[in-house]
Amino acid sequence: MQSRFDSARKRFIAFVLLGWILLLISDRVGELRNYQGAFVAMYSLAIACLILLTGYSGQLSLGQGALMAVGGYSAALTATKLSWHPVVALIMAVLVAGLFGLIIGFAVARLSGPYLSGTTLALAIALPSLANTFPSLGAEEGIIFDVGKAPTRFGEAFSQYKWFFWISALAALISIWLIANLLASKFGRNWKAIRDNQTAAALSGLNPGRLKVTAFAISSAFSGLAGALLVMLISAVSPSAFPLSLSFLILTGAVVTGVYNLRGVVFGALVLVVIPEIADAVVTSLGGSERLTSTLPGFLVSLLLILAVLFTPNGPGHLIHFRKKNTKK
Amino acid sequence: QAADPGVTATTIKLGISSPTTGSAGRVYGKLPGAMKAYFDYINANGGVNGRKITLVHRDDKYLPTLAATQTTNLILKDQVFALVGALGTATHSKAYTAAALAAKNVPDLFVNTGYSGFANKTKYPTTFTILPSYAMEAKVMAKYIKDNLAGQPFALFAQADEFGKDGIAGFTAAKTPPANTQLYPTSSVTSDVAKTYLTAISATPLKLVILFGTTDVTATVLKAAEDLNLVGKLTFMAGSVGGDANTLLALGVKPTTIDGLVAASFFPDAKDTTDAYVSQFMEINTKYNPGVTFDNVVLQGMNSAMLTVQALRAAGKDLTRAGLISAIESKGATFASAGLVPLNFSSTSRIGYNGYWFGKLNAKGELKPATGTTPVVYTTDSGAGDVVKSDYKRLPLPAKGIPTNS
Amino acid sequence: MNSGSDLLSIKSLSVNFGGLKALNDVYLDLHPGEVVGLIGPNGAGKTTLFNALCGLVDVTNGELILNNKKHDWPKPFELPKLGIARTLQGVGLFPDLTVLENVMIGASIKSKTGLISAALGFDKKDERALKEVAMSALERVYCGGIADRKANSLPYPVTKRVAIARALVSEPQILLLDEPAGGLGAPDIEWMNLLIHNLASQSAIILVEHHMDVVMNVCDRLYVLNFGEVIASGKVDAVREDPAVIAAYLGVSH
Amino acid sequence: MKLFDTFLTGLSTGSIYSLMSIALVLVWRSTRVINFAQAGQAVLSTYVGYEIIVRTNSFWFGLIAAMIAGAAIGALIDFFFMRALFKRVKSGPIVLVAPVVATLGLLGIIQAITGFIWGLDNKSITPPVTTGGFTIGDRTLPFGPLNLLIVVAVTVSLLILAIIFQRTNIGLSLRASAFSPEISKLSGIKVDAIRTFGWALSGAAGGLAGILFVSNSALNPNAMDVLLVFGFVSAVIGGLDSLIGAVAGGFVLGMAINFAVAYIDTQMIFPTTFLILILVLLLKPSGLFSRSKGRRD
Amino acid sequence: MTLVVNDLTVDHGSIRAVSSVSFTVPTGQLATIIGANGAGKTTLLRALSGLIQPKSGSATWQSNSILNQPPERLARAGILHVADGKSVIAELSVKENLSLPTLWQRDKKSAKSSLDSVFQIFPRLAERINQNAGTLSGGERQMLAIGRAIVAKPKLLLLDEPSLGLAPLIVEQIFQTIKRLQTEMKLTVVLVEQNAMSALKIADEGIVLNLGKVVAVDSAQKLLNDPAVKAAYLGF
Ligand SMILES: Nc1ncnc2c1ncn2[C@@H]1O[C@H](COP(=O)(O)OP(=O)(O)OP(=O)(O)O)[C@@H](O)[C@H]1O
Ligand SMILES: Nc1ncnc2c1ncn2[C@@H]1O[C@H](COP(=O)(O)OP(=O)(O)OP(=O)(O)O)[C@@H](O)[C@H]1O
Ligand SMILES: [Mg+2]
Ligand SMILES: [Mg+2]
Repeated sequence: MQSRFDSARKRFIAFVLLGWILLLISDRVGELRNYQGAFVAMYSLAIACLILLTGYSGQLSLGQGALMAVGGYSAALTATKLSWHPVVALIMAVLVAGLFGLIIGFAVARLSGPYLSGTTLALAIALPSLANTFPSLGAEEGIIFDVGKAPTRFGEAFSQYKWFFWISALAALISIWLIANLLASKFGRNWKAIRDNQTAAALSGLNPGRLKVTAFAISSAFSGLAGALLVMLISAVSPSAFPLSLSFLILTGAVVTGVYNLRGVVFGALVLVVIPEIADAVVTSLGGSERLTSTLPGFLVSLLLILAVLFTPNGPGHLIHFRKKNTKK
Repeated sequence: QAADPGVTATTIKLGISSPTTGSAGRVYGKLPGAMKAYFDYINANGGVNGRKITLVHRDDKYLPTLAATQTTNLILKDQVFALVGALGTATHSKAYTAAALAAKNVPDLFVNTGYSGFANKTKYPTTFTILPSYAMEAKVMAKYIKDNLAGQPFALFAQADEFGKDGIAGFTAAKTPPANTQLYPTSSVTSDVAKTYLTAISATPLKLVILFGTTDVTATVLKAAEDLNLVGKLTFMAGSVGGDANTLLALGVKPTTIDGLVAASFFPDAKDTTDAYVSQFMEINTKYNPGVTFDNVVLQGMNSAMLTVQALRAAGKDLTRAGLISAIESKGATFASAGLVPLNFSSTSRIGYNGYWFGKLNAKGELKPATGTTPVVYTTDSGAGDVVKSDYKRLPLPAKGIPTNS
Repeated sequence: MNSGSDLLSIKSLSVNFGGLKALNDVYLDLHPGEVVGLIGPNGAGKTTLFNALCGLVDVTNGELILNNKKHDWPKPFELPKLGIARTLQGVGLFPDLTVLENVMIGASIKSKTGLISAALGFDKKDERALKEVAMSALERVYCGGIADRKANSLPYPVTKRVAIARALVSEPQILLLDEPAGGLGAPDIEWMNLLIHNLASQSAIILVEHHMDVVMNVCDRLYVLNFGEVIASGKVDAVREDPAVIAAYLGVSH
Repeated sequence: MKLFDTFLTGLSTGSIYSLMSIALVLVWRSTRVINFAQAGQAVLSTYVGYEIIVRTNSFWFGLIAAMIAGAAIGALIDFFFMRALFKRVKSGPIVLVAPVVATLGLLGIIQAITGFIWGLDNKSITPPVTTGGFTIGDRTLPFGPLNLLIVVAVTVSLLILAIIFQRTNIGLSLRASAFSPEISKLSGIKVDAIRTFGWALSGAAGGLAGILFVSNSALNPNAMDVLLVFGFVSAVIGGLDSLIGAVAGGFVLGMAINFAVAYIDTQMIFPTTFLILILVLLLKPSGLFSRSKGRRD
Repeated sequence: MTLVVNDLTVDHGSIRAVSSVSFTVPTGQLATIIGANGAGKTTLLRALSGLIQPKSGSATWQSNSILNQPPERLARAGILHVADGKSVIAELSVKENLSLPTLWQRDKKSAKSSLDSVFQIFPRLAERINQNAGTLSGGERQMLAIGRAIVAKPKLLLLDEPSLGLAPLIVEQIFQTIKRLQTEMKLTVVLVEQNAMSALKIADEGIVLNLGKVVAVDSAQKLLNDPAVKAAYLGF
């Protein structure tokens, strides 16, 4: 606990180290693992955003997919229609989604609990479908978002997937580092305060409305980046890339992580990527009828989800956290 | 040079990413099963050049993200030799780039989409689509309306995506834009929405309604028409994707309602047991795909599988990805297929079928030629080209449905 | 009365809830260095008066004068800036935060760190300063030793003290205490007595309390509310003899 | 004419939304959970009803079977699952999230099971009355006996629930158990049983919604997914805690959507849903029929 | 025919809150449990009303074991616990809160009459009858919580700090009411109080807890006059 106040530096070193380790790993694994790793990084970021919004500021959003869509479209439009550099496109994703979150945040900051969830859910179904209404948004084939090939100095053998992984992991690392700093700063503390007792927090000089909007905007900005990364990984943006199930998926990841802290986000994201693989493998090894093979993966994923909620409702991340505290005592 | 992945002396591994669950799974879920059944049939009869075909299927639930990851899995993990029968515009357009099919020169055979964008060879250098484009369909429809329905103005009720937009482009190219266009988002058409739409149309002088969407929407609209007593008052025309009689009847549309419904198709009627291809496929289906009823989707799957077998044969014993692609380019137009319209593969054309015939459904759900006794086939392109009547005669069914081409 | 040196003055305050007149034409003055007791039966409107002053209820009518200047009824989060701090009747600590963090929340107006510097981790200096004032506030309520305990693990009397620390960390001119001795045992009440005495050296205090020994001990003046109206006010000794107050509130035994 | 027609379609859309909304509100009132599994429960109950209709050839037997099945499924879910969940998840922000995720997981499981048993293809149920519209002169209205039946079903459900809640103490017990299980237990209320009853009641309402909805469309494992979203939005519009609110919310949303479709564009369905919701909530942040909030100190 | 608690031990995780506590309250008697904050009073009551499972020991009421029973069953058997800290349901109205214990009772008439007697004791509640309990003042909420217990017509009443947050006059009144309930209704009462003086004045018997252990059990009168107890635990 004493270390709290030099923890910022520690965190920085930890993130740099993690980055190095990832770099080394990415060299040693195949294309598929790199591609999956890129997804893990992207999901980690998206989950971190939801943890900030729900775990800290207490606003349960069922519409993270919509925020990601805003980022995805911004990035693709910037890169393809304006032909700006992909890095600029990613930054645009953050800015536009942040602005969008700010506006939505103003509208919904007064709402609580299921009213907020309902509104974000409606947003999640309404927003992507709007894209079909405007021809310039590319309808279902969508707008290409191509970050290009890796610079030639990395060598001929440098695969597209490794490049994806590098971009995705770097963006996620930086963003999650920023988010982690925020959560460890007075902002994290203030968000928890308004979440737990809005009146007491207000009497202490915190403006709950403003803090909620801030949380919404930040969560939205980085969700936008996650959306842009997603769009990069699937090469183009279109409404159906942001179905309601995406929002629920992120929520699931957050629960598996434990909504209280960021510690387990990579684990949560890993679960999102790995579980379907496992389910797939189980189905393949079982064989069975067409009906079984088509329904079993869904069944297994849901079952695991339920077991996770039942047996580690606060996420394995929380368990680790908890154990540490206890042993310190 | 190392051999391409997925081929050994005795096996060929193919892959398909398509929906088998979710709402799209309901419509297209039978596709991979039908293809597998046909491949099993071929394998039981010696395979292709001594190689047995396995088909790895991955469910993408019709979601772009999943399609991208599943297709990548097919390439990187399952190490398939080629893709065959992928389904969907939004999904496959992403999957194609994400799985780096172009860079790896992975043949992308017989994609089930009518979106003309896939014909762009620079963007999708290894792709061959199978369905005629939606634009072609619209153009042929326009021609049919001109010839048989006195060129009357019509309303278009179309899916608000590439599907519908390609259609509008086709009608516009044919210089007969719809008098009234209504686009709708997928999954939103309930009976009340359909009623609102039809009520609005019935207040206009328009008498002809073209439905450019999936069969469940066609069913919803037709049932709404029944409820509003508009069945006789309006004439409905359905596109090839949305006119499957079995599905319409299963969804509770009255036989009397579909009796006379004009539908476009490029296949023989899946109920027509007198058709050599259909009856052969039915036989295979009974044996290798037990418990699955034969319908248009099964027909389509088997047909694609049969084309695949011919493509593999045409590529020769030394099977390579490049060889497979050039084999289709050079010989694809001569493959035997169940389609009643010609195949159009060439070094410049990536769209398989390029025409339609028009039929009318009867109360039993059989599609009979709209005029005369034999289907009248029109062909065209996706652009500004003319719609021409074709006297194409398809090749006879190879003996027992087992191709022997080379 | 020398109204020229008023820290706070409330004039003809009325608060209605639907048809219910919770406060009716209430007045109250607070001078620097003073401890004013606000007493009255349950439901008399004491907490509502605090709420009005803190912007937690809508004021129907009334005037607020702070440091001899007319002032709008503030929003809750503006209070620390006006030099007002308050404890809640129901303690209201943030259960998930440590004791220190709870108090740091109370000091948050002292922190100037912006979003961006916080995200980049450049908030160390600010946080250290915040921590220091929070620690010294905790020391003042003799809770320095439990700074790292989670608030939801504290015994009840300690939560009361931490709540006070959270209020006084912003160095308010005016401290509003809502039943600080409520639920405490005799030794702790004794203790709270002392604490309030100490606090009075730095802030003027308005105290709502039902423990008469505390009230009589620490207050300079009293206001007595009944049914939303001031029925008596003045020096402690005068008020406790007032028959109306005895009848409405104190009962014969006091 | 168009105005009237649109009103009628709005009425019929609204009544279906209302039924789903009622089902969601019942669980919310008894356990403070937004039950996303309701879409699965309703579908599963409807399949049971479908089997009975196929066997007995009677729609009404099927309807009753669906409601009974719905009640049983709801009760089982609460008994075997939600109780355990609430034992483990007690405080903190996870309380917001865990039930949502848990019921989503349940939804997945139920849909997989129905898909496995009945397959993915569409089944249809022949309604007991014609779906055709009433005819005035030579005009057929977009509203017919089946729509009327659904409106009547909503009204009757509302009445029955109102009677249950007013005449018996169940309504109050449900609310008390939901708000504070501990105090309710200390007052002698059998909280666990009451909650299970709430789930059962909701399940029955869901079964009713399912079978009526499917009579007008088709039955498959995903049949109610979209309806769930609209039902939830309706409940939020209405204020979540009130049955009248659930019904009112359903009709508000149904009307809004149909007027948008008729007067603006078919593509406005989802945007309208969002807009109407945010409009209502900006005016009343906790729905149309919410009671006033408690004090803030 | 009494409340007999024998060797009762209750833990909160690793914290032992109640440690080998034994005492007996004869039927119709009023016993008060006093002790400093954190002595384990609340924990003891919660174990008796079934809200928490004790670690070991026994407790019987009228010769039936009451430990590890669901609280609602105990409530229906007449063991009523008014928890500490204004135990009311904020989202329900005053009237609804008061009717909670009548929901399962068959005898609607007597429920009505007990409601009236509550309003007689706390006229303020009658004025607030349709108001949400959450909007009540702190003291009003406490009245409501006690009122609910009265409506339940219990045989054994477990009261946790009923005087908390009440004005002096009302405190007097509440203690009088408790005494009256005990004598008139032949009620057995266990009264947990910080306000030891007032509690001992009306109690028949006093039990002093410290750090989870019973440190003194005696007649209330004796405890009031025992200087050692006074100095050590009561602080007056
Ligand atoms: N939000 C509200 N809505 C309706 N009535 C309210 C509200 N807030 C307070 N009241 C009523 O106003 C009156 C005054 O309440 P207040 O909380 O100010 O009393 P108090 O003097 O603090 O009492 P106590 O000593 O019991 O805490 C009470 O009768 C209460 O029921
Ligand atoms: N839920 C809990 N978890 C952990 N420890 C607890 C819990 N509840 C009480 N305790 C601890 O158990 C001990 C006894 O607490 P209890 O609340 O029973 O005391 P009390 O005598 O009622 O105190 P008070 O007079 O403050 O109400 C205390 O040390 C307290 O910190
Ligand atoms: Mg008060
Ligand atoms: Mg206690």
